[in-house]
Amino acid sequence: MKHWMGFPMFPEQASSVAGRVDALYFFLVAVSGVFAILIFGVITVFIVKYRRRPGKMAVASGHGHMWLELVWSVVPLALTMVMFFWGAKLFFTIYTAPPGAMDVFVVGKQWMWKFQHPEGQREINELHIPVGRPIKLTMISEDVIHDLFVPAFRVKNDVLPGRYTTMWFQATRKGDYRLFCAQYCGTEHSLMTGWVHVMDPPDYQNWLGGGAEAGPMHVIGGKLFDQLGCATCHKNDNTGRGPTLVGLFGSKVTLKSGQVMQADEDYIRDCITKPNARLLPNYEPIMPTFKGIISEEGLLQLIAYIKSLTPPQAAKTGSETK
Amino acid sequence: MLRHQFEDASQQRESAVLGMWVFLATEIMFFGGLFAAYTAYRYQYGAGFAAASHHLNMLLGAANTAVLLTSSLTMALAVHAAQVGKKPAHIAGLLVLTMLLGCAFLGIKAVEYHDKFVHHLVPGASFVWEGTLTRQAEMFYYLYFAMTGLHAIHMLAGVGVVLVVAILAARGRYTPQYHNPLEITGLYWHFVDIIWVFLFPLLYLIA
Amino acid sequence: MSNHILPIKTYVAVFIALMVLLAATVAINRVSLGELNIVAALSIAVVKTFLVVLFFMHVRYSHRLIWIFVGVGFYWLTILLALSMTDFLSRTWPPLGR
Amino acid sequence: MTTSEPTMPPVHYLNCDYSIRSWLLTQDHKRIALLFLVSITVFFLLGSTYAGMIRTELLTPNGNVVSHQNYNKLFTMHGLIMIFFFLIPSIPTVLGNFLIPMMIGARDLAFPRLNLASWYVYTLGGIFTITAAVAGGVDTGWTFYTPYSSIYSHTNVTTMAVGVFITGFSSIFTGLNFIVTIHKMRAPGLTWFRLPLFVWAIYATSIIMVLGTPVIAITLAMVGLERVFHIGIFDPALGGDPLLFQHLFWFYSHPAVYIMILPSMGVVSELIACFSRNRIFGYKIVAFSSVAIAVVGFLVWGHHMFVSGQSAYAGLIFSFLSFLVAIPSAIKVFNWTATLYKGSISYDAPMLYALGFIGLFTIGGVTGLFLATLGMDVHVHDTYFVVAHFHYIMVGGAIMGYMGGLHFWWPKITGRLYPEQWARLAALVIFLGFNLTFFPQFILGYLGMPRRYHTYPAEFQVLNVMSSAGASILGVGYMLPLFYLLWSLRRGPIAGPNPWGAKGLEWLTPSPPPTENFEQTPVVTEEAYAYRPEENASG
Repeated sequence: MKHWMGFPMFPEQASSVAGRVDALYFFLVAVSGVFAILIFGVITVFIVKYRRRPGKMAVASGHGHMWLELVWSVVPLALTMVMFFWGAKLFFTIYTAPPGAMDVFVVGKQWMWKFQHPEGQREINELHIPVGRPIKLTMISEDVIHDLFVPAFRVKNDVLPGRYTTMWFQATRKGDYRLFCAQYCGTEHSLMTGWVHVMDPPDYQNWLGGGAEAGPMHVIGGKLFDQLGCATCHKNDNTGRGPTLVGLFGSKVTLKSGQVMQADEDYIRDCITKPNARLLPNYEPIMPTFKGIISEEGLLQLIAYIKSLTPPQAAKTGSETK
Repeated sequence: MLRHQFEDASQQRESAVLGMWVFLATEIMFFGGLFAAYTAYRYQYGAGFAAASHHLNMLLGAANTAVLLTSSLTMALAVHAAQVGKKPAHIAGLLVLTMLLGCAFLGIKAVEYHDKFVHHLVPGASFVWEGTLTRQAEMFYYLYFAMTGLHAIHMLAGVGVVLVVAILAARGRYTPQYHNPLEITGLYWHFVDIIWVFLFPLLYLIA
Repeated sequence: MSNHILPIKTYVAVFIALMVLLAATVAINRVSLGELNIVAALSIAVVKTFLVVLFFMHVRYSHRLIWIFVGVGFYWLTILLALSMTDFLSRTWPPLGR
Repeated sequence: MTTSEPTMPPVHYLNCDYSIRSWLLTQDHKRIALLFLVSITVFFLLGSTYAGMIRTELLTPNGNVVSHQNYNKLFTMHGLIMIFFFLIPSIPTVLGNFLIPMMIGARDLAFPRLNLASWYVYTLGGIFTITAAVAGGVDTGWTFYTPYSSIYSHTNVTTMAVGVFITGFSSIFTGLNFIVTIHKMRAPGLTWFRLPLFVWAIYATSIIMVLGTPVIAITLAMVGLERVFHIGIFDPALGGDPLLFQHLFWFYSHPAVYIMILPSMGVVSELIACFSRNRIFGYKIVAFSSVAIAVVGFLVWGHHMFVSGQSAYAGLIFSFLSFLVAIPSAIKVFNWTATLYKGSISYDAPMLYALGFIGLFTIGGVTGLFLATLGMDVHVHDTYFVVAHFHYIMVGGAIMGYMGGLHFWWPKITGRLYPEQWARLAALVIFLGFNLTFFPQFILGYLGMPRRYHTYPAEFQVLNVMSSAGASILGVGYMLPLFYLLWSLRRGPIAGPNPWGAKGLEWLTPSPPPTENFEQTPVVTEEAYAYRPEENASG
């Protein structure tokens, strides 16, 4: 935390966007400051200079002045447009994860954060990540709306029940940084906090090495897939009663209704929890819903498994999860 | 009849009419919340909405539309009768007719509600849906009951107000010079009619 | 905002038009036009609304101020619908910035 | 200011009838204004008590004064009461009710019975709210976000929602009444561009009340249904979308901010004009900007949802529109400043409040730009930065305007002057206390302290202690007027019809005014703020 005259003023800059957010902040502070000082200054001068004195009447006309009013409408408008474009551009960056980002899966519940790494490690209220690598969080809530917020990274996003939201960041400095729940979520909202531990990549590899006896996420997901009997219909060679899931992730799917959808995490989640809303041509609506049967973490594992099912010829492009 | 705050009768009449129109703008937004919900879910759950809509009785819906439009005519004629100075019994008669048509509408609505209740199409624990897309169908029925229910509450209020106005009309209160309560009641009645004109295609006619 | 009196035959004519439009709504619904069904149904509803508002509610003969408030009501409804739909419509669009 | 010793009129609206019945069944807009004044003051004191407890708790990071649940109830009740039962009704129902008919030369509002009904409806909603508070309070935050409010909270959400729902109709009735009154009841010669700017501001506010409030009403009704019957449209478990709730909620609740601030802007226009003896610079632009704020204010609600999971495309649109609403506000500030130019400025207490308003509103306004800027908002959203921003608008803006207006028209309302020196002192104490309370919260927010936190990391303590210290000063500042205004009711010097030498029809009639306001309906022949008629003749 940076201090000024003993007061903390700024959180640490520990992500690739932190400096850019701060730069925008300084710009906004500067513009605001100039305007505020200008107005306060002018008011002070006026109220002193034109204070009421006996025998002295005011002389100005109060009917307005076209030019003046035009100037002080157009100048602020122009400045706000600069703010808009600058802010929007930065928002694109903060909003869109770069390709090849490392996945971490997040489940929020009252009142804790559960993190899952593709390699299988799970942690609660602590998140270990390597420095210098883009990390993409895929997040969902088990109950109410939460919000994952890391001030040092200048990023936050709501975590919704029923639908995935994502956010990404790239830590630039080793260290331990606070993470908060920023969306009010009930009694112990203020205890739904934790730490992000940013580590050197080798340390991170070591950390990954210790633990995860159940294996990587997609392996756990594969076991779940077998346990739930998914494989009886979804066969790898497309001979089952349900469509094959090999190569599904990331492809475009044409539904019975003619709608074309991108098979992303949300799509797969919806197919599992409300299968009848995503009917395919040539397949009967026979899949039961698994809503309430699989936990949010289990769903993420299944998705990791389905993501790992790449057709042989596409294997060279590989997925980051391996 | 002129209240102390007004200068003359025309100021009073214009204020009453403007006041009613402002109130109707409020009413539009009151229903607007539900229309917004409907639009959002119709977009997302088109298939489920279509399937659920088929279980509504389109003939009853159309009949109800006809009943309401007719009641609007009788209401407009009642206002007209007051404007041209018809006998109190004439005005009151048209208002009673309007009221009876309103009751007919509510009666048909009650039959429909009863039918949905019997077929377990009321959202909640007892909702039973034969077929896929249960959640979407339930959402449709939630909106169906919320929108038509809110509309029915407005109809009930309207019937009550028309009854009062009819009694006053029968006592000869309304003249070509003064019939503000009758006029603004008419505006309200037509407005409730218009809401139904939109509810009918939105709920009953999803292809 | 004059107290304009319409002849009874205007009311009857409007009523007949409304009934014809109702029949048209039901008839068009029998034909499958895909997306156009809803467009047609709502267009007819809008026409009906115009008839009721202009004649039954006397707005055609009312002061400009009444016109404004009628417009304001429907305009605000449009704001609510249109701007909230910007979210629902564009959620599935590809991510920004790429 | 007046040459001969002023005297009280023998019969006025206060002493014409002393019975309880004459108050509870009154249709006099001035008496109804006083009924509202008493009611909202009660709620203000209640809301302030909650605020005091919040700031006490936040003195230490560990949350050792009240439990988690109780803290959550404190900030929820503080927000709900202050917003729905104090800020939204404050200026419209008290000063608006009292002044609008007098400013336009009318004997009363267009619908006096509806006006009285508005107070009863408000009181009924208030009873529900107090019931909810006594029964244990509500812990959802004033925003009622689903699915927390509709499913998970175990507090009195339904009772509270009913209270807010009912009170909404009070707003609608009042707004409707003002719109019709301003359109139809103006005195002869009083054209739109001769109206005081306060009337314009109240008109714009009424538009928002009439068109926004029904949406929150129906939305809260649906939350109540979802909570009671477990059927609904916001719960994802039922196939609903919690973001739909947020859209509907903010469709009203963002414009609601303008319900709070626009009337204050109107008051400030009156004060600046009177105490600098000048016509408001660019009168027409200031008048239109009120209406512009009311209209454009309805197009920007999505900026509360930039990180909510709302589509980024919608975020872009809402961000752009949000910047547009900043322009009319900025223009108002510039025009007020320019009004001072070559004026004849006196430093009476209402003027001090008005100047304080401009300063604090400016800071609140420019920090609003931070929140409208997409990339910036991601970091400061839901932090104390937001808390500081909206308190600068709602307390620094709305309440400063309300206090200024209350002092300015106090002589008109009661017929007596308040003690000027005490009033200046109070204005100064409030200004200083306010800044000490809320300025540190901007820094806290940028540091990343989330709002609605009962416990917080120790490194945030210094700034929190400063803020709490400021709150105690602010509390003293608000207590002072309560005492000296009550004192002035019996002991204050007799004011006379126009103690400020102000322009405007309300100053032509005795203080306190007679029940019918004017003996004869006034005829208006000049523009508003004709402090120097010789110039207006040439202008």
